[in-house]
Amino acid sequence: MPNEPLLTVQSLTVGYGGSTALDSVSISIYPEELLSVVGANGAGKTSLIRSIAGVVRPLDGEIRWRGVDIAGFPPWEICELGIAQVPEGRELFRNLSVEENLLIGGSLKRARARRSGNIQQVYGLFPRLLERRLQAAGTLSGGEQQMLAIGRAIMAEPELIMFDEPSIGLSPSLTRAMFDIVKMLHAKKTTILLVEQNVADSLSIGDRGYVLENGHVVLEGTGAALLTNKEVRRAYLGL
Amino acid sequence: AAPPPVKVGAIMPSSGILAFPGQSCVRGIDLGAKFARERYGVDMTVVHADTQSKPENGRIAADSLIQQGCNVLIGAWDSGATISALQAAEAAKIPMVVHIASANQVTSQGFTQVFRFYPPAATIVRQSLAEMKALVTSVNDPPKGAVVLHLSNTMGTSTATSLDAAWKELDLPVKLLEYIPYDEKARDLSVEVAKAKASGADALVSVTRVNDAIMIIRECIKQAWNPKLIFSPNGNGVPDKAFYDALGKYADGAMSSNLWYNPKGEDARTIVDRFQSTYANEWLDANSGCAFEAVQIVADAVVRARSAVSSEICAALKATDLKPILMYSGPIKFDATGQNTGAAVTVLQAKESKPHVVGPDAIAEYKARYPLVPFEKR
Amino acid sequence: MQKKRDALPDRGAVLGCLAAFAVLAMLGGVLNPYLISLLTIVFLFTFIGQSWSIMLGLGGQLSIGHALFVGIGAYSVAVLNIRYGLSPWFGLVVGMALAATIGATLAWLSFRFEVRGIYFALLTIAAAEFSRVVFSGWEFVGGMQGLFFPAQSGPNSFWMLRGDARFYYFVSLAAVLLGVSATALIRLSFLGYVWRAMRDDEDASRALGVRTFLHKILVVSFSGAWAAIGGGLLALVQGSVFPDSIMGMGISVDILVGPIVGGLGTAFGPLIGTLITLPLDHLASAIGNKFGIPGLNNVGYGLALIAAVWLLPDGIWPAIVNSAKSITRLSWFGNLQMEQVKK
Amino acid sequence: MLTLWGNVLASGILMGLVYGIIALGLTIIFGVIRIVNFAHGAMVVFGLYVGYCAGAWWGIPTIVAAVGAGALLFVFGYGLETLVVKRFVTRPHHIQFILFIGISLVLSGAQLIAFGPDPRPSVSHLSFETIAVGPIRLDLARLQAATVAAVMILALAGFLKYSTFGRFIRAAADNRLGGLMVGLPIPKIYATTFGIGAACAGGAGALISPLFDAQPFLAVDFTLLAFVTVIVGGLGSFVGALVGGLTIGLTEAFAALLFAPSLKSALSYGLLMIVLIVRPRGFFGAKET
Amino acid sequence: MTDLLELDGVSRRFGGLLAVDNVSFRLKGEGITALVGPNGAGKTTCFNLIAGALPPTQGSIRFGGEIISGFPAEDICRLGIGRTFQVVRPMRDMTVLENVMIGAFSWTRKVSEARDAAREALDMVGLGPKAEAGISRLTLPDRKMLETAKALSTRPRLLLLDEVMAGLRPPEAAAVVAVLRRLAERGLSILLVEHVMRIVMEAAEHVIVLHHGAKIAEGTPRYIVSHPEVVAGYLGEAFRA
Ligand SMILES: Nc1ncnc2c1ncn2[C@@H]1O[C@H](COP(=O)(O)OP(=O)(O)OP(=O)(O)O)[C@@H](O)[C@H]1O
Ligand SMILES: Nc1ncnc2c1ncn2[C@@H]1O[C@H](COP(=O)(O)OP(=O)(O)OP(=O)(O)O)[C@@H](O)[C@H]1O
Ligand SMILES: [Mg+2]
Ligand SMILES: [Mg+2]
Repeated sequence: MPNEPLLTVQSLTVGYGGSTALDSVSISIYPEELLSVVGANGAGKTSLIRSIAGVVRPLDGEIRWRGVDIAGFPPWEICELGIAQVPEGRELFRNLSVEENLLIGGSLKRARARRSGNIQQVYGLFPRLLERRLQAAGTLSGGEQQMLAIGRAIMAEPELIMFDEPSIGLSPSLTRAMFDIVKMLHAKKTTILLVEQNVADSLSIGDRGYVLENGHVVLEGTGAALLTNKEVRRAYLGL
Repeated sequence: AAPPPVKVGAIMPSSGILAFPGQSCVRGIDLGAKFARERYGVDMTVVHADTQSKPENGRIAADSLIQQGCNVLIGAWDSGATISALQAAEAAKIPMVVHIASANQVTSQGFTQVFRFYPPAATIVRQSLAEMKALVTSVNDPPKGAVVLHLSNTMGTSTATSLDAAWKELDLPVKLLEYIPYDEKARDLSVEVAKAKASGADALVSVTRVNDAIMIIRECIKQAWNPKLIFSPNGNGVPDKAFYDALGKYADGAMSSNLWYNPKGEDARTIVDRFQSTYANEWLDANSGCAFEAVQIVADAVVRARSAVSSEICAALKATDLKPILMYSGPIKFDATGQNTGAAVTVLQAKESKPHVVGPDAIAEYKARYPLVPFEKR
Repeated sequence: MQKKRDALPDRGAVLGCLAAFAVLAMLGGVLNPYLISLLTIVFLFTFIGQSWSIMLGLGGQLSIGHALFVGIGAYSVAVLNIRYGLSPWFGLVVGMALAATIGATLAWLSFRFEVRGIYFALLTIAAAEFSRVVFSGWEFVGGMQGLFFPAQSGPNSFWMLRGDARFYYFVSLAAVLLGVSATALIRLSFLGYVWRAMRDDEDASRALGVRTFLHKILVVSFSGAWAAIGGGLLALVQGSVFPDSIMGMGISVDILVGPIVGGLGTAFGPLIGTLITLPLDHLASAIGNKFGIPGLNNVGYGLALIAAVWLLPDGIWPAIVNSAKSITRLSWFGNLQMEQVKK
Repeated sequence: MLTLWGNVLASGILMGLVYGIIALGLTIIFGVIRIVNFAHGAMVVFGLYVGYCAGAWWGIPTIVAAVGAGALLFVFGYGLETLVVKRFVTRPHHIQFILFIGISLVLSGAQLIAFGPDPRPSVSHLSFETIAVGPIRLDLARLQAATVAAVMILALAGFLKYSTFGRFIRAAADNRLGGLMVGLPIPKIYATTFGIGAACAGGAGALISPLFDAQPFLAVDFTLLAFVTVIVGGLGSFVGALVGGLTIGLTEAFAALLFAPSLKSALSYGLLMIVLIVRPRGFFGAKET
Repeated sequence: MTDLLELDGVSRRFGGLLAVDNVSFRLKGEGITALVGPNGAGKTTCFNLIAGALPPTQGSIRFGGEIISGFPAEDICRLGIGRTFQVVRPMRDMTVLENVMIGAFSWTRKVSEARDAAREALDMVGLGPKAEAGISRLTLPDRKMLETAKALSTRPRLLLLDEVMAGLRPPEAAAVVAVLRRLAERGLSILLVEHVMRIVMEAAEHVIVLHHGAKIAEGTPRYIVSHPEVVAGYLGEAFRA
């Protein structure tokens, strides 16, 4: 494993009007690794991703990208750094066509030049989207919407993609397909932060993992280790 | 003995929707006060209050002026504010000279402190129609039919109703074809004018504010309608600067009847000149004129009363018998209800981007031009 | 430290409130006529503002056309009194009934067709403007020429609600006291709780058994009837009614400034707010006049409004309450975080 | 008789398009930022004064004046959004309402101070000319305004549909959070949108200066007019603005012809209420988000 | 005896998607039943249908023998069905106590009575100490308990709980389970949506499994964890062996 972390989160604290969602959480992601973060509803997973993306302003703590503290940067600047996300609930532009969604994803400076090429790549990856390129995103099925969300993220040629519960509302088969894509991106040397409730699957494909509970990191280790951890098995696999 | 110093409170809608007439009145008051000091040697100070064109502020304004020690009030242009101001005046027994306010109720509600210079709509209309009759009977090709295009607001409706009566009463030789009321907030009068044209009338009788007057003439031009006579009893437009700025040569020939200064009056000339020198790009119009006259009425009363005590000023006002200074009017007298019985209208006609008095003959600057020159021939 | 936040108003608070009104009543004896008639208008607008504030602050329904109800009240009093010589009290009752009915109908129509939020607000404007135009063309109620009360002469008559400036000062002061108590009592009754819940989250409160459809209609017609009383009094004080002034946008706007600046849905907010904004407006216009620059008042007043919503999101009263030492003792006057009115 | 009807129809349509362009700015801003700009009318009047100055002082043709007014108001709107409105985007409606009332008052007051209360008629030959199509006379000023209205609406629609920034604006309108997550510069987009909205108001104002005399305190009337139009058409929709305008224009025209002209506005408000109740989002209303 | 709740061929469609697909089941007068299934299986939608937040596109729902499908939410609540929201929805401007009082106002108009009932409900879920606090002070688990208290204060006969124990640590969860048990013994029937199998196993006597909106299995917890389709579709391979 390369020794220089790509992204380090130092004692990050996030709160919403009095209630704290994250309580001095520290996490580091190394280049080209697949890091999976698991936790129950309300554990703070989404808050973690959103504060890295700059959508939520942390109350306290550092977020270092290649050593630079980007905490408090506006989201669009963070996106330009190469941090993309596949958000919880997909957050597509429902009234815009599939293609327009992709175009917007690819209109960041860092990727605009190669936009048309990237669109073809995405279509290659998800032929379903090519079939529906002029259809309004809101009318896509849940699975297709998830594909579009992923495609939109890829359009930005990110170095780090953050997935927030991509398996929500997906049938097991689609879930599996989705995990395959994550693995594929990982194989292409994209760094990946995978947040899941689907603990078993996500830990099994993750290089390393963290367990969040009520805004704290309670466990950390390689995916395999966590999977065999008694605590995790009791708390999250009900065994 | 020199008359004692007197404090006059002026209540006007200087801001808000009525700011246009309101500020014009303020000018009349200020100039009137200057004039009165010289003419009557009255040491007169004026305090202004703004109603923001809201009725409920009439009373507040009046009370604040009374509070500041005003012995007599002048105001308030719109009937609503006037009535609510009169209640304060009534309570404090401070006389109030109403220079302008059209509603009859101003003098019919039993206020004891009210003295209204402005005549009720009915009077104005009757006199106006009399003038119109004189005109149409004196020409050889009088208009056959007339159409009435009038605002549906307070002023418009009251005028229109009395118009109907007076028309019959004076039985004008012109046939009254149709009434077309339109909303004060109307943004476009093309249909109204089209209707008027379609009625086949060749005389247009209108009751307007300046904006609508302009709109109507524009529409006549656009719809190539050339009535022989455009006459607006108790109407704005012809007397207003904006009318000429907007219409230029097309303004000429339009007529209206208004309370107006008497061009033949002995002081009129000097007063008008002083007004012009003080307010370079404003006109001395009916609003400022009536306001001016109101100040003179007050001054006259103060002199006769030899006192600044409101009750005595009030008594003096009741006994007023004043030869008008600026305005064309009979002797100014107030009846039991406080209504001026002397007031009289003049007929104005637009010529070379100015209004000119063309009637009554006694004070006419020239004989009224008739018929109207077709617009396209100008 | 927030003990018995929802407890009944403790004696201290009530006494403080009564003391405040006692002072205002005494002022009524000593103040000069100008301040009297200014404060009279302040009180009337406060009273009407309170009705509006209940509807939005508790019921969560935004109205930008309250002039509709004000006008209905004003016209009921004016018509019955001027045309038939009936005591204004009848007018007030009739006005309340009419306004309540109209409000209920309007609410029923909109809410059963799912007209919500800003759309409902716009509907209120439409309704108000519509009735203004109708009244303008309606001869029986005087049309554009309006209706005028006879001049007040002779002694004050409580029965005919006619009297001098001080008389109306006390009448409108009483109205405000009524309004404050009504607001406080509603806040403390189950209606207050239910309405606030409904405002915060309609579906959640339905899941808790709140008949929101019913309550929304209730709050609108209630507020309408309340505003109608204010309208009736305003007509009497003005001595005349014109559709443009009593039913125009002007009134709708003027009455809601006070409550918002003062503190929405609170018992004292509307009074504090109107006590500050309305005189401020007059001060501004006086200054404008002094310098002979009409229009200055609009600029000044406009800036004041912007500043108010910018700097005091919850209004002045909550700010006062918050800064006051014993939050809990005053809290029954009004919930402290009021700005979360549901969009 | 037929001529009369023809002319009424024509003037109804033209006036309708004029209403459309007056309302355009309001609908754009609401469509994207979900804010109802109650200062819209004041901005239109601002444009009217620009048109007046251009015509009366410098003799500049209305069209040019309209462009100038548009540019001016764009800057104003952009600044206003970034400095003030921005902070109120997520605030409740009534707070926004007060904010815009305040802004409107400031504008009207400034206009009163600057130009006085007298009506300021623009002196443009357009005010008097018509072109005759058979028996029908088309009012030149309105024809011009109407044409520009149509063009502007098409242009804007095109800009939003095909340009990249237009796509950004639609995206931001569609899903603000999603926009942030893919790195759209939301503040810039909002400010620009508000600027465009203001520009439309101002441009429209200048464009109609040959029809209406500029006067302060017309603001409320224009705001209300714009409301009626966009609500009938559907808040947030361009086509809606056009259709709403036409509906109102024709209703008023024929109301004036068939009933008492003074009932015009009663009818349009009645229409408005009916539309609001049975079809709250108007003919082409944008979905609530 | 007739069953308390009776779903009969109930379906709900959202545009193209059939969120609940011809589901039928019955609940007895008391006891705890668990409703499980993968994300998006239709559990919350099921709740919304029973509680009247959404009308079913097809099928009928009976409560205490009478049809309630299509009734508005408030009436159903007043008939005795209390529900919590998966995405917690507190009234943000009201204190915890005030929040709970609202539920009580469905059967009383006396403020004092409502207040007592509310305190009772709060004590029951262990929020008593925080009664006077503002909502913003609550953690997510607290908020979930608040939801439960609100539902309880309406004095329901049937309680619908949507993932109220999510985010609780095992001991906390155990405490809540104990509370639910007590309620069940008092003759309250509880329908529980829960992802954590351990909790389901120890809390519920009966389990219903949804998948793609359809009921794929129903029975005792033991039976369910051994049910092949459930293991494949929901529990995941980790459960093999
Ligand atoms: N916008 C918000 N306002 C207030 N509280 C919030 C907001 N967003 C999240 N929270 C709270 O912050 C805490 C963490 O939420 P978060 O969404 O980060 O958890 P999560 O692990 O993503 O949950 P889930 O698995 O449901 O997505 C929760 O208590 C949640 O209620
Ligand atoms: N209002 C709605 N409009 C459209 N689709 C909806 C709506 N509500 C739910 N759905 C869809 O219906 C399906 C079932 O949703 P539901 O919330 O019932 O799942 P669930 O079993 O509760 O999942 P979870 O375990 O994540 O809560 C999902 O695909 C969801 O996207
Ligand atoms: Mg999440
Ligand atoms: Mg669910």
